Amino acid sequence: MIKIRLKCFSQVKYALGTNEIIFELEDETFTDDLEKLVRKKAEGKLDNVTLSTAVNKKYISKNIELVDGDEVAFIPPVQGG
Amino acid sequence: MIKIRLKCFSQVKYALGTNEIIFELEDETFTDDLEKLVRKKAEGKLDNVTLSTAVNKKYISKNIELVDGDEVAFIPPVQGG
Amino acid sequence: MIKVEIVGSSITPFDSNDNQKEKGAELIFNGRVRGTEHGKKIKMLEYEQYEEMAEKELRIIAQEAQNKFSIKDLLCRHRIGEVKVGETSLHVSIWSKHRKEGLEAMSFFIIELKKRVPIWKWAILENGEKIPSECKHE
Amino acid sequence: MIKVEIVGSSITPFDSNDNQKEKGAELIFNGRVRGTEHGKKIKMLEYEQYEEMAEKELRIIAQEAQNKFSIKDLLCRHRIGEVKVGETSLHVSIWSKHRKEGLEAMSFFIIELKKRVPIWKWAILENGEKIPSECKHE
Repeated sequence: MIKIRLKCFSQVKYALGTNEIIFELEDETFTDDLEKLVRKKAEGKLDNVTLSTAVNKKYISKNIELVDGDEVAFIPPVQGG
Repeated sequence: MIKIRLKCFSQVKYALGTNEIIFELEDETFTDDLEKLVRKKAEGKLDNVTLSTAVNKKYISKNIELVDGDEVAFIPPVQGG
Repeated sequence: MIKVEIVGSSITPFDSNDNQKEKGAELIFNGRVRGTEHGKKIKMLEYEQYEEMAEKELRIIAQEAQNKFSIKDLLCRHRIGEVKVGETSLHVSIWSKHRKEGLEAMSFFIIELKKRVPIWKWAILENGEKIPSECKHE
Repeated sequence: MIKVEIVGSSITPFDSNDNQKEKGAELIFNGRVRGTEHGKKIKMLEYEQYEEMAEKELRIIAQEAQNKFSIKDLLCRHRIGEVKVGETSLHVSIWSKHRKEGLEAMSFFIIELKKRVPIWKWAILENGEKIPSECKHE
């Protein structure tokens, strides 16, 4: 089992109603698996939202395997400026 | 006869050593004629200088006939900013 | 020099003085909160950030701008938290020898910031309700 | 609003306040005198203008920029006379709804200014000599 900290921002936060969720996941869980889980939890509220993935505060563009202690965020379109 | 006020700036002023010259010219003098006169007066010092023409403080792009009382400037490359 | 800061209160502009006498062009951008978001009247915006990551991304982009356009300095302050209508949320100051590279760097920096820096806007409506800015509220 | 001024002493920047709350982007350019002109060390520049025509041309260009890029305000102060190294000779402030049109208008305005506004630089060298800035001095 691995423990993953999910950080929630903007529409993800709004959809899930929380800043942060701790997941206990099976070994060999990949970022895409977690994204699917998160989208399911949002009950359709994220269906039209494009999400980028950050692992440990760095954008990643591939589907990678998560390791115990990782911090993950699915990043909705940013709006700085 | 027509009286023309020539205003001199930058390299034209430097070449002719003055701010202003009053010319008494024959009727039917055109801007190009006056430019030739000015370049001659400069004794070669304006040979490599491109000059635009302004009549009464407005750029003109054609060779026009001067009328009595006109103010003319041959404008070397500008350097504002 | 590169300096990026995420600040929680009113942005103080960077000092506008050329001490080195060789940076001929200074370009300053101030982005302010407008009175409407997507057609809705708002009282203020609340900017949310992904802490640490937002500043890190800003710094990466500033570095890219400096390498790409050979500007001398890029200074940036981005505000988070509540920002009232009319107040500055983004302040960028770019120093370069000539204006051209400064303008190009400014354009690049803001475009990339708006693509990549994990900062989001929440609209605080006139009735006090708070919603993610892009989110269509049922 | 358009405002252009040719000034004979230190340039005071325009006020940086959004009273209308709808002009989200402010872009400011400060052009300063660098310590060298065409490789020669200088003490200062002296800016010469064609009186009346310089201001008229500035206004024409500002108007063109406003029509072309739908910016809200363009404010410009250009200094003439002696300007010491490090001091501002050109100050432009552009207000627009979004940054994009502001950046394009700024670029256009300065390019056209440098092509058309009858203002010239004289270099005051360190020995006190005064020569037209582009002119190779024999």
